[in-house]
Amino acid sequence: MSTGSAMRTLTYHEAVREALWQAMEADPAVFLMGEDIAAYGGVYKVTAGFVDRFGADRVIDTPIAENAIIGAATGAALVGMRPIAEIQFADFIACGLDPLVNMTSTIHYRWGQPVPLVVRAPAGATWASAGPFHSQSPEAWFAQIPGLKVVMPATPADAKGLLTAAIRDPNPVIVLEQKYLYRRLSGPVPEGEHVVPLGRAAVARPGRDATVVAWGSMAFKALEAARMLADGDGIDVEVVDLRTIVPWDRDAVLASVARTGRAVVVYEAHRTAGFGAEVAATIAEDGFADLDAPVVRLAGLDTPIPAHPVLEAAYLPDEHAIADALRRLVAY
Amino acid sequence: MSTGSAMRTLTYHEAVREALWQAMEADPAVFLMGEDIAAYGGVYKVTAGFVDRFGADRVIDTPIAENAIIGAATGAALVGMRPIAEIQFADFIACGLDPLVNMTSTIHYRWGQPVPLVVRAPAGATWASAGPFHSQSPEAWFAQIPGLKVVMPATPADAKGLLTAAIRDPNPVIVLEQKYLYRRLSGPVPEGEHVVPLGRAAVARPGRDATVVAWGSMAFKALEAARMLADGDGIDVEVVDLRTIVPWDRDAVLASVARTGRAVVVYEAHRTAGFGAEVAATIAEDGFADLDAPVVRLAGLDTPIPAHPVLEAAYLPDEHAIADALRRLVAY
Amino acid sequence: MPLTPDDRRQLYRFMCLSRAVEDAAWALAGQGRLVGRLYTSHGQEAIPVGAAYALRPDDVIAPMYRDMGMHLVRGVAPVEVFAQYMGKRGSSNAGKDSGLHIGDMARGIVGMISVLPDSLPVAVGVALAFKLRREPRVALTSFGEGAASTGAFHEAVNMAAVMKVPVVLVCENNGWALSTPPEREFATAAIVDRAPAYGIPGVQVDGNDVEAVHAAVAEAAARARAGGGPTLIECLTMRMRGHSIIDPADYVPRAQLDAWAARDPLAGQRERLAAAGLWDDAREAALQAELRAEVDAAVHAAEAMEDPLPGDVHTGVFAA
Amino acid sequence: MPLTPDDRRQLYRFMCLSRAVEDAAWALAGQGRLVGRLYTSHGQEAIPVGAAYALRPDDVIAPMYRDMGMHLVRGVAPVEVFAQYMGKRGSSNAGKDSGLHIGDMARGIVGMISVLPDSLPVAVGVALAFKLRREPRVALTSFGEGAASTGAFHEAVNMAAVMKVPVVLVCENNGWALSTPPEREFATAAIVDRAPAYGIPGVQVDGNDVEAVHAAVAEAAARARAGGGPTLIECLTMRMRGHSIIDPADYVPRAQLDAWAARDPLAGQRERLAAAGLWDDAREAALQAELRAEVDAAVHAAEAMEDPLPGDVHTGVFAA
Ligand SMILES: Cc1ncc(C[n+]2csc(CCOP(=O)(O)OP(=O)(O)O)c2C)c(N)n1
Ligand SMILES: Cc1ncc(C[n+]2csc(CCOP(=O)(O)OP(=O)(O)O)c2C)c(N)n1
Ligand SMILES: [Mg+2]
Ligand SMILES: [Mg+2]
Repeated sequence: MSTGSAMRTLTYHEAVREALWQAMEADPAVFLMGEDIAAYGGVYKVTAGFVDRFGADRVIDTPIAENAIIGAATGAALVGMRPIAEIQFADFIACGLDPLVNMTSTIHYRWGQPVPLVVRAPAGATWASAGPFHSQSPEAWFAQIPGLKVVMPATPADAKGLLTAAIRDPNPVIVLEQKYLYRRLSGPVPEGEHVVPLGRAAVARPGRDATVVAWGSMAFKALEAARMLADGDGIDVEVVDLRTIVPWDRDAVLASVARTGRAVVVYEAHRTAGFGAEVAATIAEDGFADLDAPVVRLAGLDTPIPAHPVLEAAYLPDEHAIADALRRLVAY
Repeated sequence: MSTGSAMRTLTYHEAVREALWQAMEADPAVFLMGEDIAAYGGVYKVTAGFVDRFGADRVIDTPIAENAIIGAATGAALVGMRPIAEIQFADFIACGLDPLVNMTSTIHYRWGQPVPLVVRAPAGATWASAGPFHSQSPEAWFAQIPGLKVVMPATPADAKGLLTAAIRDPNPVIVLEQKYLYRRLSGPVPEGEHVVPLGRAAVARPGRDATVVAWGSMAFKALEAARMLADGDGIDVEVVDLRTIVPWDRDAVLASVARTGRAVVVYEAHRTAGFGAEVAATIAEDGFADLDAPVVRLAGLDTPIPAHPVLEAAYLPDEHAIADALRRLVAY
Repeated sequence: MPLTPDDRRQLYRFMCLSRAVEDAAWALAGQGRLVGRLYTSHGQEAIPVGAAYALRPDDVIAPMYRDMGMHLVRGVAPVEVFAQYMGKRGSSNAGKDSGLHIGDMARGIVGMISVLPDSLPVAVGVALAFKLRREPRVALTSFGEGAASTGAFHEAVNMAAVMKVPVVLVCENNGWALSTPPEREFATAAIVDRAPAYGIPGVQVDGNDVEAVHAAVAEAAARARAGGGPTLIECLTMRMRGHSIIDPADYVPRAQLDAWAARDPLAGQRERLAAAGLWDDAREAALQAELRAEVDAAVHAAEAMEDPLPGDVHTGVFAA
Repeated sequence: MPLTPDDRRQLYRFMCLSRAVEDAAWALAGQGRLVGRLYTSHGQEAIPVGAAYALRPDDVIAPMYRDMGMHLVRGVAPVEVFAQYMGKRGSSNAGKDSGLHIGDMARGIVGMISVLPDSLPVAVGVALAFKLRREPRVALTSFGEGAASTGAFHEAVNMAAVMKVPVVLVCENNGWALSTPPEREFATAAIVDRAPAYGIPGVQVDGNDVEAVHAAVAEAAARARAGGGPTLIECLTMRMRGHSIIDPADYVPRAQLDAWAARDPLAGQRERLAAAGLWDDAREAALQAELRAEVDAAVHAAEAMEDPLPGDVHTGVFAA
């Protein structure tokens, strides 16, 4: 899936930029729209410099109007463009939810017209006091709506490869970029074209004793937990990074659980009715015979995401909490 | 919880009306706002006649503006009113989702102020071609957001009792009335004050062989399935009607599964990431030792809700599908 | 380009076709032979017909649920309409959606949804694409006066104005939003009063005069095509039936209906054509006979079409 | 009621207190001693101070994130502000939220959220309650010119106009919405051009003139109290710092900053008071010393307060 694949080390943030840049270079139908994305380069500077290269017609600052951003991007997609709409923070998708879930997601089912639209949004908590309105992980909302694809890359290579796949997909794809990882995580990324197919999980670390299913920032935390357990406890954990939330890779998850017999599902969204409930329920139904222990969920609390670092830390699962859950599970 | 409790048979629709009427009579702080609710009486005529009795100041027709309806109702609740906002169809809540999930739901957590607000919306499919935009069951969205309570009554008595409890609750409560049941279902309803506490499931039918957990229209269908199985198959099914989605009655569900060892979770929303995933995942985690078989989910499909009766029937679980799932489960 | 005599007769013909199709649909709905709810344009036919007729074939429309006439002008045949209304397998929505939610980008038709007015921002995006690609095409969208209370209206119109995209915004002010009169939807005299608030031209026309609607849209489309950005056109009309087939509309004062009945857009255009010597009783009789035959045949052809199969429910959620 | 000399000095004092508190907060934020991001009203102080000062104690405010002065006028003490900014356990948000999201209905303050402009519809609802109960109270809400592009703005202002509720709508047009200038937010000259579109009075004032702001709000509040419904007040000002503390605001032209620096609202009011013989250097020195002491003490007192405990995260999701 990669050509000209000389590897360099890039940050997650650089990898997102590279995917966007290459897509803009390759396809004149691709354009960007969003708040403060041109001269300002976006609040996370993902599109810094783009307007100088591609011009104000392809890097469009919009008014503060999430509903119209998503609605208009949908319209442009209907007539041959490949819009990439940025929502400044995933939390503000609530303001444009109606067009996404009622209009955009249903068009192909209702009248057969593809809608090649990407909605990018920085998502997730930051371990840095972003508070209740700049920390949310709304993937479960979208997973409940047929017709939308959802990806949550957890590595620089996937940030590039999944975004590239999203841009080429004929369907609306929501890319929840992990702002926690933007500048914190570096890794090898192929230089040329790099496409990670939607819908395939990655075994981020193979292991025998238990499976952790995670995505986004929690895949990163799960790997840390797995390293701690390997070093300190002699527990060999397999980490399955879901990568794509819709459509999700049931087969890979069930295959891993069949190998290990034990599963922890970790996500940073609120526990109740989070996407981890879907994963856990599926394992419990279709992997029942393989299970040596209950499927455990570890997630954000059922509270707004608090601002103060003491409270935010109490809200979020971290590597220690994941390791503890795994220790308990392996001892079950 | 009921006083002056002479019982009459009422339709679900009449029971909702009675709860609203009695609340309006009892408390001058209660008022209604929504689209076409005054002279027109609402699209389902739930508030027909209210404006004549209570006046245009307490039965307020609004512009078509779901965001402002929910935002304004929240403001009125902050200064001592007890607003009941009607959203014409639950599907259109998407247009007012932002204030609900970001503003209304977080106020008490953030600064300790109660928000006694009820949002009523006719929800669910109708087995009558209401189509993709008049059939949705969005409970999972709200369950994912801390700070909102959600009820989905499945009987006339609960329609009255849960709505009354919702109106008296100091928190925002979303009442998803089952439009399928409005005029289809009759049952005994106490005449006087009748409060069904939020957060308590009902064992709608006791049974030994398996548990069905359901809510809303599916509790109704599950009872039909249970009767079929009792009559035709000699299978004795326990039906747990969840009644309240947030906070939901984990204890009642787990207790039932502990008795039967088998569980089917039935809901009409889209299967993936529906609230049934939460119920199933919880049973699988906390009831693991009690389970003699996998927890099975039966739900609406992961497609928009289609209009044509042939397709709508294919989308929705019905009593036959529920009975089949139970037969398979009991044979596991 | 002024209207030719042929154009003027065409406008009349399309309105008559719209009326005939909707009368037939109303009867079918009353007999339970349609899927979903029926909303019609009775009394408002001049707006969709006049508006769509002012466009070029490669322009795009994003109509509202009463715009039968727009579809007919764009070449949607009556049999397609009935097939759609009956939820037939071979219809635009294949039974998955219903009503006038026909979508077909080959004919430049954006398929609407029920949520108001969600085609509006989509039309703005279509127009944005035309502008970015420097194509001389316009998008046209329509919506009721009630729908103009929504946030989606404001965001989309404002964005269109700021970006100066080639979109024509047609408000069909028919006096009612379901049971809600304009004075409970907005506190101004008219929707067109909002145009200055967005910095765009606004014009109010008699929505029951098909040539006036045509002229206003033609002018707005020409301006849009020339880079002049959006125009808000408010068409004053009256909803002559209930909101949908199940609404008896008791709340509408008799006098309001009577006053507007005297201003029927079909009769108005027929009289105007006759006064200009372009129409007579013979033509009228021939047209009505022709339409009756066309509609009857369409209904029969649609009814003969296959219903969806249960397995169809699974197909098409995603494009491959 | 014209302003007394005391009132006029109070207006000046509140602006100076606002500036002192925000200067201190800016320094603390730079040192990493605050929780979350800091947004300030530098250069805009006249608006929140003048607006809030025109209200009665039982009126309700639903301010925006720059409205330090409104809080101070309503009686929020600097120590409360710093405690809130530090996320202390005893602060309004108890560390669960941050910034100026202070809420306290006892003092008539609706606690805002980050999503723009979600206090606006809430303020309309507060005003609706006042109207329904026939109480002579008003609600006042404020928002940036960028926030006026949102659907929430439109729905709420329109609903307020239709229902004629006693709400005062204060737009703080400070030239920038983060990096976006007004001409990319709207295609008119001013936000006040929208008032006629809603059928409500609109007035534009010099947002750097605290007495002008006060007068405009007092008039609007009086009208609202008398049953005259909402007023849209656009206050022209300039954001003199970055959008938040992390924004260097390179995109702002130097000349724009210079021009507005010459029109500092604090200096303007000081000179006006001096010209009227109501202020002199001695009073100025005393005031500045007093404010320095008050702010220093407040910072120290806030820092001495307890931080939240991890277990606090669980409390308060629902009211009991
Ligand atoms: C967002 C939203 N809210 C409510 C409805 C329900 N609804 C459907 S049509 C209608 C009235 C629309 O009135 P108007 O826009 O004037 O159009 P008209 O029916 O008069 O042509 C309402 C309230 C809806 N479809 N979408
Ligand atoms: C709905 C929504 N979209 C985007 C944002 C991100 N955002 C925060 S402040 C801001 C600019 C606001 O500008 P304006 O309303 O003019 O207020 P100012 O900051 O200039 O006082 C933006 C885009 C938000 N908070 N809410
Ligand atoms: Mg109308
Ligand atoms: Mg601004």
